[in-house]
Amino acid sequence: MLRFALGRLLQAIPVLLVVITMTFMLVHSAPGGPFSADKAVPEEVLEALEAQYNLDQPLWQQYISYLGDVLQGDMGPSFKYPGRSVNELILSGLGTTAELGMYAMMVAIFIGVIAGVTASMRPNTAQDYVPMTAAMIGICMPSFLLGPLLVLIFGIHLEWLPVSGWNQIPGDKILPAITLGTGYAAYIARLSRGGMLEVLSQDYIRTARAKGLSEFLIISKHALRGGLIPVVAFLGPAFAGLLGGSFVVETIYQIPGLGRFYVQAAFNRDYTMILGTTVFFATLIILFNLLSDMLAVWLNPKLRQQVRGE
Amino acid sequence: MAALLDVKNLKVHFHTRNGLVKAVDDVSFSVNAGETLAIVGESGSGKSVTCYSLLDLLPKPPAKIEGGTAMFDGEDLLTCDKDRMRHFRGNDIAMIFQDPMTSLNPNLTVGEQLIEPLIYHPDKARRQDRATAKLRAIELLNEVGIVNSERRFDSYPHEFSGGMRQRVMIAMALINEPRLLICDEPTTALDVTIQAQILDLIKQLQKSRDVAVIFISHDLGVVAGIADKVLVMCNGVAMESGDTDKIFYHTENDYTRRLLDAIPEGAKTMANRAQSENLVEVSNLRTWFKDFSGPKLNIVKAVEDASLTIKRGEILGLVGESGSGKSTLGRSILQLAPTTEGTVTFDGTQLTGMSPAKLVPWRRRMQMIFQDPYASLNPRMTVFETLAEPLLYHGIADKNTVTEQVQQLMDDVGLARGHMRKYPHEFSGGQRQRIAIGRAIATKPELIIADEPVSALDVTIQAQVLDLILELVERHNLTMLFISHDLSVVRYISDRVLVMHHGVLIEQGDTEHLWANPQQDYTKNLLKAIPLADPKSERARLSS
Amino acid sequence: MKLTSIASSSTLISAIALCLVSSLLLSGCGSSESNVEAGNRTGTLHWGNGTEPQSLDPHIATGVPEHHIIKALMEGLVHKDSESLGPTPGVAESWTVSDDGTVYTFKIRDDARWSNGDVHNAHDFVWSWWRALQPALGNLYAYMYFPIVNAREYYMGEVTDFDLVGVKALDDLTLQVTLDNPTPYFLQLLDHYSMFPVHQATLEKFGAPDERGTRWTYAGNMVGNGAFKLTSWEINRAIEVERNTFYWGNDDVRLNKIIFYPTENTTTEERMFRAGQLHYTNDVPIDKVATYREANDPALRVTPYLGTYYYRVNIREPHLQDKRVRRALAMTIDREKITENVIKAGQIPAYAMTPPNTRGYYPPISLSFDPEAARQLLAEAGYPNGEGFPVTEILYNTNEGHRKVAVAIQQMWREHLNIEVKLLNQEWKVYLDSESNGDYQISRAGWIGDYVDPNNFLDMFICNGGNNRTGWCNEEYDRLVLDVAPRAKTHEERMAVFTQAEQMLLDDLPVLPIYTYTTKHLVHPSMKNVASNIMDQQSYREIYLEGDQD
Amino acid sequence: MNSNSTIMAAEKGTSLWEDAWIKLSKNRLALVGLGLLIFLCVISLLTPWIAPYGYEKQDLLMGATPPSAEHWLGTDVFGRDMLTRIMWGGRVSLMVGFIATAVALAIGVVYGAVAGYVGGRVDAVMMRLVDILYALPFMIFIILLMVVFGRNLLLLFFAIGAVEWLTMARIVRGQVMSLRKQEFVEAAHSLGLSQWIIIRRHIIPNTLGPVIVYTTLTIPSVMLLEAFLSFLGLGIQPPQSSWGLLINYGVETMEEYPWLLIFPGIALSLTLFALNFLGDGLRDALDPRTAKD
Repeated sequence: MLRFALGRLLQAIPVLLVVITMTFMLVHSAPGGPFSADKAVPEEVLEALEAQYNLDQPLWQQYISYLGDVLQGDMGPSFKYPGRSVNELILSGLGTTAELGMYAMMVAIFIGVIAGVTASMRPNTAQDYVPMTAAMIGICMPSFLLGPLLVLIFGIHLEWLPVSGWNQIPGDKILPAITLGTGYAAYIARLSRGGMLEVLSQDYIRTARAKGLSEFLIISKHALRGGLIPVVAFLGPAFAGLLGGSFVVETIYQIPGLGRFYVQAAFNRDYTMILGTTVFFATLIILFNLLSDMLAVWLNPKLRQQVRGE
Repeated sequence: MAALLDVKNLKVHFHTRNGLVKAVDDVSFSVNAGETLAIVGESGSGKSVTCYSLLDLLPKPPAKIEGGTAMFDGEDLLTCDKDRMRHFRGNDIAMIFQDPMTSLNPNLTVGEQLIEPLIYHPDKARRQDRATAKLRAIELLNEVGIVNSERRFDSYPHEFSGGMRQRVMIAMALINEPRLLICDEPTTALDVTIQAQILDLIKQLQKSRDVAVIFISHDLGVVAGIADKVLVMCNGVAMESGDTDKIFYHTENDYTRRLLDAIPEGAKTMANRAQSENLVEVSNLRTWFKDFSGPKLNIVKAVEDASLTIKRGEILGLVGESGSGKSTLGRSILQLAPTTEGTVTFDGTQLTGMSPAKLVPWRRRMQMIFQDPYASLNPRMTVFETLAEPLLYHGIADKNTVTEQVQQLMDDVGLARGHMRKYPHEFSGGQRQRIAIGRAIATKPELIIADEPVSALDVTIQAQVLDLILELVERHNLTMLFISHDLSVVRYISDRVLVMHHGVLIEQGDTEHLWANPQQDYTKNLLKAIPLADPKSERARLSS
Repeated sequence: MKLTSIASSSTLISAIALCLVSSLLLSGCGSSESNVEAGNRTGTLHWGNGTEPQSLDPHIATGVPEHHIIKALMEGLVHKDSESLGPTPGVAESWTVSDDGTVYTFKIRDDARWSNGDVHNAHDFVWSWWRALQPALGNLYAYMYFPIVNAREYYMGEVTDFDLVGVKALDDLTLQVTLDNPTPYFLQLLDHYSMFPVHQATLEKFGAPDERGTRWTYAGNMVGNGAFKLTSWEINRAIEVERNTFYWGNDDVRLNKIIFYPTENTTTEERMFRAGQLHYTNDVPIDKVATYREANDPALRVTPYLGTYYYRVNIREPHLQDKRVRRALAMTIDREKITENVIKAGQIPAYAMTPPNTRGYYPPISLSFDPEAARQLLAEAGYPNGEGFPVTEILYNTNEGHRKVAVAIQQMWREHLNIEVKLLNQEWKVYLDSESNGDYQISRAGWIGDYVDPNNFLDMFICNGGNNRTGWCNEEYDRLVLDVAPRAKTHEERMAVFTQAEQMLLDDLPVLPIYTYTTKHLVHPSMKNVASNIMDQQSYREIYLEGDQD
Repeated sequence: MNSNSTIMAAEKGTSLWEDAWIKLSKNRLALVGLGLLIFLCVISLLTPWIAPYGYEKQDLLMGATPPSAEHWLGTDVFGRDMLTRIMWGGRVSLMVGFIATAVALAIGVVYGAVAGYVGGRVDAVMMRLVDILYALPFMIFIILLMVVFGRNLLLLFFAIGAVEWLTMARIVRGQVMSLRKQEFVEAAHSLGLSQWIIIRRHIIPNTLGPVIVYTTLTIPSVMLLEAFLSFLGLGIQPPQSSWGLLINYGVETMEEYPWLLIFPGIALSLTLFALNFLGDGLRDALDPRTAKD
């Protein structure tokens, strides 16, 4: 297992390097600098500022020195927030976003798996079509629409839940989690349905029946294990994507998360911040893909033993 | 006395989108305790459906039981409700399935699966705690002949060989001391030697426990030894039933007769057409696989140091049990599997180490027929497309002539021209295999490697396909490497035989010569294990 | 397959069902007491503050959100009266102005203290202003100091000795400031955060005085002289300030605490207000304003703002060089329709650059909505009935309001002048880039006054002024604004000069004024003493909360 | 199995696609979906002639009026007829949806198929490349595109295709990896067919199922993505509009003027359902194993 993981991590290094390089070139060639404002900025001020952030050096020098810093784990100072380092900012948002992502995932898995399994138990009946159609809608329901809807229903009219913020548990966690989770719930529903149908057609399910086990046991003990493997494979990328895509939700609900930084940085041309967040998310994507692969291995006893045997 | 199970006028219909299929039509039979009933028939004869319907294991819809009764110990299985049925399942009536590879849950330890009937027993009273259940299970594992069962209890199915898994299945079936044991083709997926052992086991257990057994098989040879009574089915209808000797020795029914005749027996009838010239020379061939499937790479030594020659015009049989590496050897010769060491020479030219591009003209001259006619045909290509592809690609035919040539091929392999535009799934297994054969001979090859071409087919079909192959070899003057685990088939078709064991060629010789006096013990066992459609000798063999 | 029909019909149901299921899961965990209720109990003001502030360093900060917070944490020599905007005592308890209006002498109050208890005196100002003028600091508001003798020169490096700059501490409690010219609005400038004093010891503790963004502004580090002190700063979450007990006017301050929320999404902000999470919103979504008006909800406060929304015309574009064309364009913008029917947020149609009544200044009226005359002009310019008039592009940065105005004007020009107009929206920074590169034809712009004086609006358009960006240049205009006006003896004389200058601007129309901004806030009834003035300045010293409302 | 149509097919010598059509024409829901799509497309094509009003015709005094006799779907804040706006919006959205998805489809399928079939190092490299593209900051990328190439619809398609194909590639790759091991592929190999032919004739056709399903899900999300790009300045400009934009504006005012959200929403959902039914239908139709009934 270790070797497997290490191998993948080694592969990640060139990937990250390319990501950094390309992003670096992208941001520096994007129009509008970090300090441009609607009030004219006097030449001398601009020079002073650029000198402060070594923007006056030739690009390749900036690139080299940036790489150097990154290797030492320092992503540099933010241009937009003087005195704040990118590391600091990312850290400040990371916890929140991770938390949000976790809740969203929980919602997604909970609803998704239940819907998918229910559907798979009676394929091509109403019990199948209803949740699956809902799933279809969920997939295409943009969160910028779902979010406000939920807020208006549960926040303003029913006054059950706070409309924004990130202070209480579970109060203001619920709506964001649902808003962010729904799309993924829908995907998971489709995946788990497919997986379950596959497994339920297997001989060993018939064996289980012949043994006189109850339907519940058959589903929960014999089928789920294999039926959810596609879901597991999906989880990794999904979680990474979910963290990256949390921007809309974070804005709707005023959540101090990473997604906002990611997007704002782009709008502000906060070079170091863009690079920082990008690198960070790239790492996440790679890590989570690796994790879900390892999980998939773990779920398969055959592969697991090879791992043990190592 | 009343029979343990008494089935009368059973009718099962399938209401599919393609209309109604009468899977079982008015079938009656009965079994007494301690008695073995064999239900014999080819695929689609409804033999399995009959038994599944007893335990309500059929998918409904499309299946629907239209009529009949199945009195088990005075209760009708067909009408009882779900809970009652769960009491019968795995408790009074247990079942063993055909493919032990897929019939065990790969995600649970065999132990866990073994004790389930005990710890989740439908009536709470008879439930057992894990500990006692485990003891019982281990005891049974020993009984079905699994060594150091305590340790094996916690292993996963993939750690067992096919035969071992089937033993586990049997143990699982017997764990609640059922009174009726239904075996659905329990040995079909197994090698001959294993098959013999399993048959043995079942027979013993039945004796010791005095259970009733329903033994489903497509192979009369298999049941000859163990059945007291035989029921022959065809297309859902009972053809003939009666006690074994009567069926085997004095059958009145033509269908039964055909089944018996279809069993390949005796030596090859056709003359050996082998010429002196070697078409293929393989020397010290070694094929190893890197297995990436796991996170840890492990090397599979499929073929070890194989040397052989195939003479032009001969049919060379290659026998061996599953996993012996015989298929890999075949593929290696065709350069379909990457060879690790050694050389393969075809018609004087060395193929090993040739670039794929260079190989193309050679591929035309050597073709392959695969075991599974279902998997080896592209489901999205019609017969026409499948057959036309090689013709056009190798420039054997052009746009104008292709249709006619395809029809030629179809005639050759005995397919109706009208079916040219059908898709594989619309054909039966036998017809599919004919298509596959057609594709193989399309390029007018000199060498054909047939990898278990008939082992997925019913006996009668098998016989037809074998004859077809012989005929084609004759007509097109083909050279063939015929790979099979079924010795009777190999004997029936090949001039010379190679025996492969654990990736090594252990013995070879002219077929009849080898049959007469095999050198290796392994070969001897193989030959001994071949089931014969002769109850008397079979009984003798099993009891020995 | 047949059953799918059921599915499609039951789609909505199931969707709703999902909502309900989830709602059931989470019902009952609504928050008991709203922010506002709690705030009214504890004297805590919940304030929607737009975006996350970039910096709280008064010499670095630039935006309005920063302004709101810094005003709570610091103060200058003087304050503005929240109604009349006239100067009132700040750190200086009194001041005198020399007869020629160039020398100001401030008397620092002796009970002035920093929030850590340190004595606060005239030397603090001298040092702070020295710091504010360090080029390396990159202070965008350095020009606020330029009326002071040699300030500009020092900033530009032409003068290196700060003693030559016109700011002296005569003694601990007396500060003397000397100006080049009598600058009537100078006292106002002192209330701008860029001229606030900073605590020398603290700054030096955390880095060099001219080092940008040291950590001295962090919660726990920062030392100010305002009515409140910074107690917590959670990025993108909230900034909390609490009563500063060392503040000289502490007894009059009635709020105990203010929490500033970064609410960059106005829609969300409005919902927060409705859910009782805010006392005061930074803004109101334009689509919502109308609704509140119709309901004439007292919570909505709309006040004219010292700012003008206008279009820049790129004089460098051949077909826009002709001022008749520009006039025609200006005359076919139906400003009433735009303010009444499109944005509906009480904006006032603007026919000049400077908003009316800017310290008693009323701009000349020479512009009107007159399609007839406009077509006439366009014809004279060689485009009878718009024929041959090149396709013209309106550039604006992505924003709902800008979009609406642009769409409306596009339509008006097509209708009245029969000319082809394209819209082009760009992401903010790209837009800034194109605009300052003169890479546009007509572009949306806005200007918010830094201080209440026509000068602040008119000196934008001097030749090559940084904020001019239209390519328009008129020496005479420059002379009036830069030389004549400052030397004017009386207020009237000065205003006359500005009127003359603005008339020139309106004759040439390098810019097309559209409307005067309004500030839009939602104010909770329990919030008292909320000022409404054209600077949108609130005095936290006066605001208080009254519980048991609604 | 139902022999008639099969035999008929046999005599006529139908191809996979002709069969597909025969089967599709028997699938009521799919036909409904197809009909609906065709209807929408026809409407958008004819819009310039049949639209009740000009799509930019403003009547500021009639701003934001609810549905009425003369304005069936009400008017927006500029008093422009919503029905007209939606019809014109459909032109853009449908075009973007279909073309951009087609681009993504083309790239994704080929890329994924090659990666999955060749496997080994090539596969690893190709997939890492996908990872990289996933990681790049999309917004900056778009802004750059816009600046470098200026604005035009082609660019929009390119931009959207550039992101959407990644997932498509992954899905196809997964499929192909499993197909590659199938015997019929090995058979094709043993016939000496070239890699490319095997991929084209034997691999890709067998990945159709999941690809179609994913495509039907992609098109709507592409339509929404277009709105986002238009906000960034790429894509279309007012007074032109698209369903995505209309929905975005609608969300802003969903309390004040709900009809500004509902009707564009309905238009999009209709398309979504139509696509989904058609998609499922096609998937079944293109799979010979499902009977032609």
